Amino acid sequence: MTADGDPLRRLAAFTPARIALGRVGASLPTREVLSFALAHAQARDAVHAPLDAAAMAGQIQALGLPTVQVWSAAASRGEYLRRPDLGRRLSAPSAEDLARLKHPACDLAIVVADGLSSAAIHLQAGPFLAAFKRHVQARSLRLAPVVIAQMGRVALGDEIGALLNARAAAILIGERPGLSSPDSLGAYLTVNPSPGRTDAERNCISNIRPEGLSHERAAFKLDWLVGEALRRGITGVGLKDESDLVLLVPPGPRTALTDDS
Amino acid sequence: MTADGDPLRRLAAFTPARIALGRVGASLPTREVLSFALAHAQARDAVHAPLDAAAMAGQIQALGLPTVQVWSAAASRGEYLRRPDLGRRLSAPSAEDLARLKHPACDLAIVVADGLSSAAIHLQAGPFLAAFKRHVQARSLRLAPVVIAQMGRVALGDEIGALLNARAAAILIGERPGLSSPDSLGAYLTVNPSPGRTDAERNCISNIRPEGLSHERAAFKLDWLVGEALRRGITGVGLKDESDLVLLVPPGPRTALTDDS
Amino acid sequence: MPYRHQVGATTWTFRDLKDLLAKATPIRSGDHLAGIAAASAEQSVAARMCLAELPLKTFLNEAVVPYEADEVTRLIVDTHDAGAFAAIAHLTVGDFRDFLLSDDCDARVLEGIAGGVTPEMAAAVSKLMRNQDLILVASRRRVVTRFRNTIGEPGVMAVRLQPNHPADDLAGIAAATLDGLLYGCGDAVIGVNPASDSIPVLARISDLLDKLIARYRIPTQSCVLTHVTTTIDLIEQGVPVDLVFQSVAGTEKANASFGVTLAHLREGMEAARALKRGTVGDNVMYFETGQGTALSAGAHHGVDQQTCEARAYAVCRAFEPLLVNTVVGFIGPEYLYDGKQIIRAGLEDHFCGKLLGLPIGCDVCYTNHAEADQDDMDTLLTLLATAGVNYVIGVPGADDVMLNYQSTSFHDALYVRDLLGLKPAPEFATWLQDIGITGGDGRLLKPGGAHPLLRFAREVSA
Amino acid sequence: MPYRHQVGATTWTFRDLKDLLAKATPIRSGDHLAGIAAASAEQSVAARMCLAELPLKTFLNEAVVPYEADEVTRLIVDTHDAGAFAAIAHLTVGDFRDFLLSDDCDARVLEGIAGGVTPEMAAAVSKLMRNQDLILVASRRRVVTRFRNTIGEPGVMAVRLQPNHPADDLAGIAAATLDGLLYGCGDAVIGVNPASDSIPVLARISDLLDKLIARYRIPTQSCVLTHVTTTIDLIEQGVPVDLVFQSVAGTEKANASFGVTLAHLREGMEAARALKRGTVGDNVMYFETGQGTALSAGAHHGVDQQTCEARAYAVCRAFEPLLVNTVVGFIGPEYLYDGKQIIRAGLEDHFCGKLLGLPIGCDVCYTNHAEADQDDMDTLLTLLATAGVNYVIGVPGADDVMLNYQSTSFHDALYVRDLLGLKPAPEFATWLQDIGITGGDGRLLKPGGAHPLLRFAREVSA
Ligand code: B12
Ligand code: B12
Repeated sequence: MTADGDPLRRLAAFTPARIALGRVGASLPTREVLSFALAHAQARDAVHAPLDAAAMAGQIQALGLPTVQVWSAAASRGEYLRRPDLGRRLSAPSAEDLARLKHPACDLAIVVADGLSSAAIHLQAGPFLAAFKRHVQARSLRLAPVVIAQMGRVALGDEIGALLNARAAAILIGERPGLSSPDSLGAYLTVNPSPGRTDAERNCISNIRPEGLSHERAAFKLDWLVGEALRRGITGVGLKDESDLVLLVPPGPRTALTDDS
Repeated sequence: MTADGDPLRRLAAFTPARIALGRVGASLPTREVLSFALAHAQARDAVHAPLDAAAMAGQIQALGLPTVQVWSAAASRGEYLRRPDLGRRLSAPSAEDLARLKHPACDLAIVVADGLSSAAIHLQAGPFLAAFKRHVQARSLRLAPVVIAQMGRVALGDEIGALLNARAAAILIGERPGLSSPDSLGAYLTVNPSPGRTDAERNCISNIRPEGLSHERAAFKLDWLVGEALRRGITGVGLKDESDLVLLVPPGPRTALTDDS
Repeated sequence: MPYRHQVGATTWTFRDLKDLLAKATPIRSGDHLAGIAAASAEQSVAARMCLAELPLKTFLNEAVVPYEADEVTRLIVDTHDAGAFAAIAHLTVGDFRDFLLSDDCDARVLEGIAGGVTPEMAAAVSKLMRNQDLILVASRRRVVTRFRNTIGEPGVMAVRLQPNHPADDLAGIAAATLDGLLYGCGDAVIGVNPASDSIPVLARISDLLDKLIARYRIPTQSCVLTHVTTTIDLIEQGVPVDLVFQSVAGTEKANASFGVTLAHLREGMEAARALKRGTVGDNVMYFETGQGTALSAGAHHGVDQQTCEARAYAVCRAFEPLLVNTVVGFIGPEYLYDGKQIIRAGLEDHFCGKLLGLPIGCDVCYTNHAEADQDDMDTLLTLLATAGVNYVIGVPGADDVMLNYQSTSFHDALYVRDLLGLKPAPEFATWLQDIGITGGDGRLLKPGGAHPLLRFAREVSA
Repeated sequence: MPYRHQVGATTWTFRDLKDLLAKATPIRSGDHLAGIAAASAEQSVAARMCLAELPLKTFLNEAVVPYEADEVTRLIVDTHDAGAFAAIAHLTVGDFRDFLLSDDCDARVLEGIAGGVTPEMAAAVSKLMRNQDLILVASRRRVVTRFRNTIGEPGVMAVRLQPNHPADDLAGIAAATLDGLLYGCGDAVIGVNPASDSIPVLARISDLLDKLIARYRIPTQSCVLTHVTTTIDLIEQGVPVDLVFQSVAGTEKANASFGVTLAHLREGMEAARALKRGTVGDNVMYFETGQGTALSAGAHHGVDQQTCEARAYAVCRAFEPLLVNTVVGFIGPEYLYDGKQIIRAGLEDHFCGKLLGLPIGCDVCYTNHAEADQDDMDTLLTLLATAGVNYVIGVPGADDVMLNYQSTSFHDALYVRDLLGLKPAPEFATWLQDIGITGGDGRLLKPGGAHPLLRFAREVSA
C-alpha cells in the first residue's frame, strides 16, 4: 500500500500529525523515512540557533512597550542545555540591572525568553504581544518593562517578577522544537513570583502558533488567567482554566461529530 | 552453580583466560561482572598513559645502546587515537633530526614506540632488548641508534629505517591493551624499509610478555627472522617463521596430550 | 553511616547509602548535573563492589529520604511486605542479582517476592546488572491488568494510541486515532495529551473518544492526560472518564511541584472506580514517570535519578494502575544525554517496574536537543520487546506535533510485533479481526475502503 | 558523473557515485578520517534523497573502483547474475528498500535475487534503512552451510569457540575449549588465533583440535586462523586442516596489503576440499572482514568504509564459505568510534551479508580504546540474534587474552539462546544431549563431574 492509496489521505488535512503515510510491509515507505530524517536534521539546528535580542527589542518597542535585556547565569548555549539550573537564575549583572531599576509595584511583568526555540520567539512573540496589548489596555494593567531574557528557563520569570515588584509574572518562552513544530511558544503565569515557586503554582498556555492556539485566542486566555490570578491571588493547580466558558463562540471542532447512530 | 563448584576450576591454572567462572542461570555471577568492570576501568586508563621516554632512554643506554628520540606527526594522544595516518609519519622536525644524522648504511634499525600501550614499553622493551643484544653481538649486526618514538604506529618504522639507511627495521610497539593483558609488546620486522611498505611485507612477533612469549624466546625469534631477512632479502608472507625447528627443546605444551584411547 | 570499599591500594568511602547508590550508577548526565555522580570509572566500580556486599536488610533500616519528611518513604516503609521479603532477606545486593538470574527464579518466584522488594533494592540491584541481565530477568515476569481488555500476558505487546493535536481539534484527533486503529494500535489506551487545560475542551475530547469506543464496541479504554485534580472535576461534571492520568515522581516534594499528593491519587482512583466503566477489570489509573523529574523540580534530596525513578514506582503500585509509562527520553539531555543513556535507562526502568510488580510500558523517545535518533529508538524498542514490555507508544509517524518530541510510531509497533511474533491484547486482537483490520493470521489486511471505521472517518471529515 | 539533489533552496552536488555513497552514510569516524564524510546532517540527508532516486542499474555502469585496476571489481562485474537481477532491474535504490520490506519479499524472493545484487547496491540500500529495517529484512533470510554440521537454519544460532592463548599453550587452549563446550558453544567452529606464526606451533594446535573432535565425535570443525598461504603449507605437510581461514577486504590493494589474492583463496579452498574432511558438506572457507580494513591499508580508493566492507563480501561469496565473520568493533575507534557506531555497523554488515547470500556471523566486540562497554555488546548481540545472525563468538569471559579486545562470552551466547529460544546447530545439539551437557529441554545440565569431557580435562592437566 502506498500513501496515495491510503484511505485516510483526505483526513490528513485535519491535522499536522504525520498520518496516512502508507506502509511497505510493516514499515514506513522510503519517502517518509527520508523526509523525517530531513526534518530531524533541521530541528537539531533550530535548538542551537541564538536569539536575535536586538530585533526582538525593536519589535516590542514598536508596540509602545519599553524593554530591558537580561541574561541567565548560563554562559553559553551548550552550558544552557546541560545546566537547566543556571537557566533558572539571572546572571549577577542582570540581577543588579533589574534591582537598580527600583521598579514601583505593578500588576504584571512580562518576560520573553528564548527557551529551547529562538525561532518561536522570533515568530510568535511579536504577534502575541500585539494581541495581548489590547487586553492590557482594556484591563488597565500596570506593566513592568518587557524583559528580554537569553538562555532562560521557565522559572527565570520568578526572579524577574520579584525584582520588578510585580504581582504576577508571565513568561513567554520557546518550547522545545518538534519535528513539525520548530517554533511553538509557551506562556507560563505565576502569581506572587519569587524564586522557589514550583510548577504547581503556575498556569501554562501551550502550543501558541498558527497551527496550534492562535495568537488571539492565546492572548484571550492569558488575559482571563491574569484577571483571575489577580482577583483570587492564586495560579497553578488551584486555578482551572474556564476561559472558554465565557467565549460566545465555543471553541473546539471545526466539524461536528454525529451522535451514535 | 558457583565458580567453586566448577569442574574446570583446576584447569584455570593453564591459561590466563577467564575460564571456569561459574554461572547463575545463563549468566555471569555478580563477582565476575564486577571484576570485569574493574579491569575495564583500569584498561581504559592504560590507553591514555603517556610514554616515559626519558626513563626508556636511560634503560636502553644502560645496555650500551645509543638512543634518539622522535615524535610522530600526531600532536596529542587524542589525535593519535583518531588519526592513525599521523602516527605512521614522523613529525617534520623529527624527520629532519634523523636525516641530519646522515647515518651510514647499517643492518638493523630498532624502533621502540609506545603504540597503544606505554605500559608494554615500560615493562617489556628493556628486558627484551637485553636478551636481543646478545644475538646482535653473536651475529655482529651493525645497529643504528635505537629510536624512541612517541605516538607511533607500526608503519612508522618504515620511514625511520629508510632515514637511518638500514637494511631492515624492527619496531617494538605496545599492542592495544587487553583486559587481562595491558602490557603486551609486539615486534614487527620489515626488510628494505621505506614509506609505502604494506603489512604483507613484514613479519610479526606478538604477545611478548611473561604470560605470553618470553623475552628470551621472542629475542630468539626476532634474531632468526633478521637472519633470514638479511640473507634472503624478504620479510612478510613470503618468509614463514620456522625458527622453532632449530630449537633443541621443542616449544609448545608444558604438558603432553595422550593419544586417542 | 559511611560505607567503605578497598580496591587494590585505594580505600573508597561513601558518605551514606544514597551517596553509595549515586556513585554506583552507570553514567547519567542528570547525576552529573546534580553533582552526585562518580568522579571516575574506578570509583563507580568500587561503589558497585561495595553495594554488592550490602545486605538487602540495610534498605529497611536506612532511608534515602527521611521517613518523617516524605510521604513516599512512609508509603514504602509502611506497605513493605515482610512475608514476601522473607525469601530474600538473607541476601546481599550482589546475591540478589545472582538469585534473580538463577534458573529457579521463574515467574512465580518473581511474583512472590514483589511485595518484599523496595524501590531502593530494585534500583540497587539494577546498578549491578548489565543490559542483558535487565532484559533477561524482566522477560520472565509478566504483570497482567484489565479494564476493558487484558494487558500484559505472555506474547502480548499493547500500544497506547497517542493522537495529540496542537489545537485539540476534534477532527484532527479523530483522524489520528483512526489512522492508529487501522494499524492495529490502541489496545493499551487511546490517550490524548490535551494542549489546553480548559475544562470544556477536555470534556469534548473525552466525549469524542467515548463515542468512538462505544459505537464500534472497541475493547479498549480512553484517557485525557490532564492533571488528576482536573480529571476529578471532569468526573464530577459527568464527563465519561475511563482512566485517571497523573505524572508522578519519587519524592513528596517533587510530587508537590506537580501539584499532587497521595491523597489526590486515591481520590482520583476512587472517583473513577465508582463509575464502574471497566468491563473485565477495574485497574483505572494511568501513571507517567521518568528519570530526572525529581531533580528537575529540585526535589531529589541528593538521591540519584534512577533511584528516584524507582521510588516513583512505589507511588504507582499503591494504586493498582492499568498502565505505567516511563517516558524515558522525554525531558531531555540534561537528564539522559544520548541514545546510550536513554537505552540503558529504558531497560533499567522496565526492569525495576517489573520487579516491583508494575504493568510497565515505555515511551521510547527523545527530544531534538538530545544526541539521539531513530536508530536508537529502534534499538531500545526491539530490546524492550524482547524483555516483554507491556506496551509502547504509537504516535503518527513517531512525531508528536503537540508535545514536540519523537516517540515510536504505529509502524514501529507493527515492525516489532512482526519481528517477534507479538500480539495485541486478546480482546482487541479479536476485535481487529472482526472489524476487518487484520486477517486470520493476525496480520494487517490491505484496507479495502469498505470497513466501518472508514465510515466514521467520512463523517468526521464531512 | 556528478549527481545533484535539491533540498529547499539548496542544490547539493556529489562528485560521483562513490562521493554520493560516502556522503549518504550514517556517521562513522573512519569516513571522517578518510576525509570523505558528509559535512553536515543536512548534506547527508540530501545525499540519501539523491541516492534513493538512483536506478539500481547505475551500479552496473559506474564502478566505485575501476574495473581495470581491481580484481575485486572484476569479480563483482564478471559474476553478476543478470537473470537474478531482472526481478529488481526496474527499481531505484529507494524502491529497492520498499521492495525488501514489503510483505511479498519472503525468504524465497531474497534467495532468488541474491546473485543479482552487487555489494554496492547492498551498501546503498542499507544507507537508506533504519536499524529496524536492517533487522527485519535480515531476519527473513537464512543462509545454510555445512561441513560437519548444519549452520544457519531458522531458530539456530551457532557459536565460534575462540580459546586463544597468548603463548599458544596447548593445555591452555584445551582448557578454554572444554570450558566452552560445557557451555554448549563450539558448533560454528573451534577456532584458534595463534599468537605465533610458526609452522610447528600451528601444526600442534591443529593436531590437538583434531584429536579432541575425533575422540568425542563432536559434530563440528576446527580452524587455526593463520594466513592462507601458511595454511596451504600446513595442508601440504599433512597437518589435519578442516577450514581455511583468511582476513579479506574489499579492494585488491587492501588484500595485497594482507598478502592475499583471489588466486590464493581459490588455492586454499581447493587444497582443503581435496582433504574431504567434511561429513555433511564441503563449505571449507572461513573469512573475516570488518569496516575500516581497506582504509587502514590506505587502499580504499575514496570509497566509504561500509561500501568497502560490502565489497569484501563479494570476495567471500565467491568461495562458498562455511562462515563469514564481521569483526565489527575489532580494530578500534579510528573506524568505529563508539557503541552507537559499532551497533549500527554490525547491523549493516549482517544485513548486507545476508542480502548477498553469505552465512554471516558477527564478532560483537570492542577494544579498550573505543567508547564502548559490555552494555553496548549486550545490545548488539540481542539485536543481531533477533535479526537471525548465523553465529557469534564465544571467548572465555568475553576477554580475549591474546588478541586484546572484548568480544562475547559463552555466557552471552547462553543468555541470548535462552532469551529468544535459539538452538545450536542440530547435529551439535544432539551431541550435547548425548554427551550429557544439555538435558532433554536443550538447557544446560549442572555438570556432575562424571562426563567424558572431564576425563579429557583431567588428562590434559595431568
Ligand atoms: C517537558 C514537559 C514536562 C516535563 C517538565 C520537566 C522539565 N524539566 O522539563 C514533565 C514531564 C515533568 C512535565 C510534567 C507535567 N506536565 Co508538561 N510538558 C512538557 C512539554 C513537553 C515541554 C515543555 C517545554 O518545552 N518547556 C520549555 C522549557 C524551556 O522550559 P523549562 O524551564 O526547561 O521546563 C519547565 C516547563 O516545561 C515546566 N512545565 C512542564 N510542564 C508543565 C505543565 C504545567 C501545567 C506547568 C505550569 C509547567 C510545566 O516545567 C519545567 C521545569 O520548570 C510541554 C509541551 C509543550 N509543547 O511545551 C508539556 C506541558 C507544558 N505539560 C503539561 C502538563 C499537563 C503537565 C502535567 C501537569 C501533567 C500531569 N497531569 O501531571 C505535569 C506536571 C507539571 C508540573 N506542574 O510540574 C501540559 C500543560 C497543559 C496546560 N495548558 O496547562 C503541556 C502543554 C503538555 C500536555 N498537554 O500534556 N511536563
Ligand atoms: C588489530 C589487528 C589486526 C587488524 C589491523 C588493522 C589495524 N589498523 O589495526 C586487522 C584485522 C586488519 C588484522 C589483520 C591481520 N592480522 Co592482525 N592483529 C591485530 C591485533 C589484534 C592488534 C595489533 C596491534 O595492537 N597493533 C599495535 C598498533 C599500535 O599498531 P598499528 O600500527 O595501529 O596497526 C598495525 C598492526 O596491527 C599491523 N598488523 C596487524 N596484524 C598484523 C599481522 C601481521 C602478520 C603483520 C605483519 C602486521 C599486522 O597492521 C596495522 C596497520 O599497519 C594483533 C594481536 C596483538 N595482540 O597484537 C593481531 C595480529 C598481529 N594479527 C595477526 C594476523 C595473523 C593477521 C592476519 C595475517 C590474519 C590473516 N590470516 O589474514 C591479517 C593480515 C595482516 C596484514 N598482513 O595486514 C597475528 C600475527 C601472528 C604473527 N605472529 O604473525 C596477530 C598476532 C593476531 C593473531 N594471532 O591472529 N590484524
